[in-house]
Amino acid sequence: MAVNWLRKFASRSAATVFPVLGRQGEAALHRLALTPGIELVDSPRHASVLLVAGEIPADRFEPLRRVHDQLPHPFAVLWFRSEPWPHLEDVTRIDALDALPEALIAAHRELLLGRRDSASRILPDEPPNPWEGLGDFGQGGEGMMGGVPYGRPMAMNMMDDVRDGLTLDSLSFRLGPFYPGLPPGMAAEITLQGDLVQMWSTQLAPYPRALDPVFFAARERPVPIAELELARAHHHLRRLFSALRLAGLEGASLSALRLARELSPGSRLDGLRRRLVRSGFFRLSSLAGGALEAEQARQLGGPAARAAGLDDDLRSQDDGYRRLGFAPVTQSAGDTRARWQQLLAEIEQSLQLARRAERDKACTERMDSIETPRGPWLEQLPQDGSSLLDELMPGLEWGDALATVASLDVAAAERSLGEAPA
Amino acid sequence: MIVDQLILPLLMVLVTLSVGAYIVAVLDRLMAGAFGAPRGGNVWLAPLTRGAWLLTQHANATEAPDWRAWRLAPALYLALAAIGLAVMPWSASLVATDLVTSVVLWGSVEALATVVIFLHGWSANALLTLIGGYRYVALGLSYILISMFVLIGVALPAESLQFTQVVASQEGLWNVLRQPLGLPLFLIVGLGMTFWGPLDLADSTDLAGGTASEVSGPPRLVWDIARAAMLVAFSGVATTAFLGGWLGPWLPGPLWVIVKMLAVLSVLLLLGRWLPRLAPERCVTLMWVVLLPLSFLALVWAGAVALWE
Amino acid sequence: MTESMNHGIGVDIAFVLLAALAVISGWRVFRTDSMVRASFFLLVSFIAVGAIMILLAAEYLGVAMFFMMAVEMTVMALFMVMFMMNPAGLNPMNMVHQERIAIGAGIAGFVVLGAMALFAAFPERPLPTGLDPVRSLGLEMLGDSMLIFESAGIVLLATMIGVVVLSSHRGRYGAAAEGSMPPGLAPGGDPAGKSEEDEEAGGGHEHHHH
Amino acid sequence: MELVALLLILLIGLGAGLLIQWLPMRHQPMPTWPQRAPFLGGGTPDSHAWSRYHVRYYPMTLLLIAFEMEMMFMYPWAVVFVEKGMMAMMEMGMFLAILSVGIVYAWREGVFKWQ
Amino acid sequence: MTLATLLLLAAALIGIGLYGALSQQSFVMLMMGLELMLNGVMLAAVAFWAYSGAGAPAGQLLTIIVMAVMAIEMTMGFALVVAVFRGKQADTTESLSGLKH
Repeated sequence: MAVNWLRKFASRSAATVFPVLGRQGEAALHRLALTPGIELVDSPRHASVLLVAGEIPADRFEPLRRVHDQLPHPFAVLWFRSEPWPHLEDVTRIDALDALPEALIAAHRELLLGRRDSASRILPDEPPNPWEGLGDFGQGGEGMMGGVPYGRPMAMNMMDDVRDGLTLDSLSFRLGPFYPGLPPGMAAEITLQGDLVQMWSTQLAPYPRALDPVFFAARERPVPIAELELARAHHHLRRLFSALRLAGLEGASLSALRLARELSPGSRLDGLRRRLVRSGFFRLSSLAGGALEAEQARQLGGPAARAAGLDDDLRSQDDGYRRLGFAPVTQSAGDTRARWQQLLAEIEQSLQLARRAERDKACTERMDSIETPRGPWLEQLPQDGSSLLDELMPGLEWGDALATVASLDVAAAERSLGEAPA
Repeated sequence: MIVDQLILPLLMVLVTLSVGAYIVAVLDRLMAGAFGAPRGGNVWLAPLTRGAWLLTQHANATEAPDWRAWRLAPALYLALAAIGLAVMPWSASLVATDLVTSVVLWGSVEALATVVIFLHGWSANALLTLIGGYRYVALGLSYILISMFVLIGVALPAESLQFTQVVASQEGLWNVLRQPLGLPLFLIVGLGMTFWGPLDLADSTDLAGGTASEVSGPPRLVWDIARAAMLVAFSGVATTAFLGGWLGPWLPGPLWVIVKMLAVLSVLLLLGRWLPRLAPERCVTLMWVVLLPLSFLALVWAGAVALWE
Repeated sequence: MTESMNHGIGVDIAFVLLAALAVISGWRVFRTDSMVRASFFLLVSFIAVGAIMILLAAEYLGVAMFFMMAVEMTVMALFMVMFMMNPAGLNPMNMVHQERIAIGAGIAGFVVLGAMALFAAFPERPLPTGLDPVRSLGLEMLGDSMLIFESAGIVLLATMIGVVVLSSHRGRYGAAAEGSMPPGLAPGGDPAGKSEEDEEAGGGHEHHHH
Repeated sequence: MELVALLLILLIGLGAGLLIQWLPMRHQPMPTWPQRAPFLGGGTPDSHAWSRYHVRYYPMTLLLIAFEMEMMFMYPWAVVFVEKGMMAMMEMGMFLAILSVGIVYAWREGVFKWQ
Repeated sequence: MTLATLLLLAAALIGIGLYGALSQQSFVMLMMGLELMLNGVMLAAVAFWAYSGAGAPAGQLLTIIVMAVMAIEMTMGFALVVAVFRGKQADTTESLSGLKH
């Protein structure tokens, strides 16, 4: 009786959702962040609903199975614009973005009221290595460091420390592709000693990021610069959202998202910028580190290169832009802080250009070279640059490392998949 | 006599602990709303429904945790918060534990909290919790000294290490004015100790929840309650040490204490929403190189003022 | 204040419980496989002794014991984990030598000291009523024992400097930590990936222990 | 009496914390092994997380113990400060000087940085 | 709670500490044994202060000094361990014998 009452009461709580992102699944994330009654959480342990948003490539099935099984009982799974695995029973698939929040909240509520059964586990209930009854004391271990006590081997030091001469155990693990602190879809094999990254090797590149259709249109015909620049600002603002969230500035991250949602040539960035400066984001947050060298910056291109002092911007070759008085903005340091300052400056510049372009009805003139928000698009779309992280990460503290990853737009660009068929 | 000295203070502590933790949750939601979080639902009910949800969720386990330490850590943290409230006087006579050295006892609570939070991160035997626990130790060990220096500052004019005497010594002028550096420094320590807002290094988002990333269900509920309760205890001590405790016109003493505690809580929660998270390395340097010398200054100031008076 | 002198049964019960706690947790220190548990068992033992000190009206020392030992034992735990293989005792182990002798010495020590405690006659001069232990301690430190107090300060300064010299690997004007790692450490690559600064420091601290 | 109150509060706090955990968890089954694997965003660790962890701030912790010891002397000093007047003030000057020298020295040696 | 029982407790702590200090192989565990012994010493000092020192402040001072000794022992000990470990990757007393050249 009492339990029933407790469950009824609990069913009124916010739906805690752990998002697992598939290709171009970020739209769902951005929508849910602004929806009341839904709480996006960073760990599956804190969630009651697992949201699979977007098509998951086959090479990420295994990690998805693992995350799926890491939600504590009871939990529900929702598939958004993604084909549920056939062997699962009782699956819910949603395709309309507008119906998603409702469905999540309903799933959470039904789960707690007992009207919906908890999703069943996929993986067999086996430890990573058999251990019970093995070894010296039946704990699976042998001697002091040998064996697999409780199913896993012990950490042994494998590489010398990168900072001081003290070499202790290094911990190797694979992170991602569904870790909220990394770009969607990215996975890396990491070795830490203490909280310092010793080695980083990117295993799965992040999903290509969808470019606004207007950039593709610009390859075919002149398009209004206002439209192009708003799409650019939109792209950058959404990246700002995830970075600010990672930095613990939830409020500011949501304002970035709101700004992106209601973007028009009249939008102003001043409020958000003031807020960031006053909160000490540029002074206090972990933004030192991750400085790009000129060669690396050139390879990556785009805002990250301009933050490192290169003034390459294809827009300056376009007469339409030139008439609007366009000149690339650059920073010099090339580190994480410079990249955020660059991003803010570029958003501001884009909004300014959009205002001017709207007044002058300006259109692009060159079609063979487009500056996308990710970087230059000459013969081919900007390609994946995540292997750059392998050089950049070692030597960074964990927080600095993740802030650096967030500040670098390494994902390739691709055409938007558009609305999936209902 | 039993009622006066035991039952009543005991009730006060327990009620403040539970109601205070609830108020912290509500205030935090209100602040979040003011800072742009999507509004919706009942702010007053939300902490309770969330608590109910955590009670129905199953507790998580890891492969080979240190079971006892893992389950004890949240409970111990809660107990430490309770001790913090126990040494805080509600009025000249209404205080649970009026130890001669209650100021030092609070210092011990801060030091022991480091142990407990480290245990919470350590005992799960998972990478992210471990990093969170170690980060907190860096932070926790750095601010202990700052807190001790500013609290010694308030002990100087009181000529005592007893919180009731500390309040009594503020009869003429509250310490917040007499020792202007003390309260700001102490508030920073408070944020650190509950790893709220900018000093949220132990349970941060880049660690997917840090020390709490592997806990779910009831243990997580206790951990959340304990963090909120520690913030309440902290605001109580700040009130006592710097804001004149029960002193104030018109209202009865305990009411004044509550009003001041609410004010301190609001400031803390506001700061928590306003500031970004600091990098651990930067944070340690900041504490030792900037804030600690400032707390020396606060102590010299307090000494000079105490002698001059 | 004088409660503990003409104390009641409550204090006795508390003492027995705390004494048991102190001894048992002290014993557990050497009987657990987890280094972290060992250091925190030691902390519990210290806390129990601190609580007994409070019962003995040494309120300051007792409470100071809590914070001092909390910090010391946290640091102890950190170092235990840093330097011991298998710090959590996932594989049970027994890292003892000359155990027989050690047990014998332990028991002998206890018997000798215990006998002294039981059979030696100590003068009975209880705390005077109205004594404020904290105040008297403060007055002593600023009065007769000023020299001890100040030399302790100097010794601690020397300790600080010694500790920094011994444990820190950087040179006197050590480079900032940022970017101390040159990029391009190949997986499984040789430690040549270490920066020159590291090599220098490696040479620099040789003399510490030779 | 005050110690009794303190003890009771300690026990109630601890008891409540344990009870809230224990009561709902009595009948819960042990989670499956895949659930118990540490969360790494779908990734897996090579080994147990418990290891010889490189505490990057270890010189700072040693410095702290020395500082903490100085604090031991400062509390009794605070109680008699007003009574002793200028002499106590001088004493404080000496202590703060020692600590400041310690901080400045440690800072220059890079103790507060991640080693 | 009498002086005799307190001293008995102190003797028990010293005894356990002695066992630990003699039997443990690793530096750090050895240090724990020493700490436990000092714990007993401190308790004895406070007990004497309370029962047969007539509240002479020197008794309390002695305890503080023991605590200071403990802190210094610990910090210097750990700093040495770090220095030695850096050179030799050693963490037990036996492996130190190689250092005697």
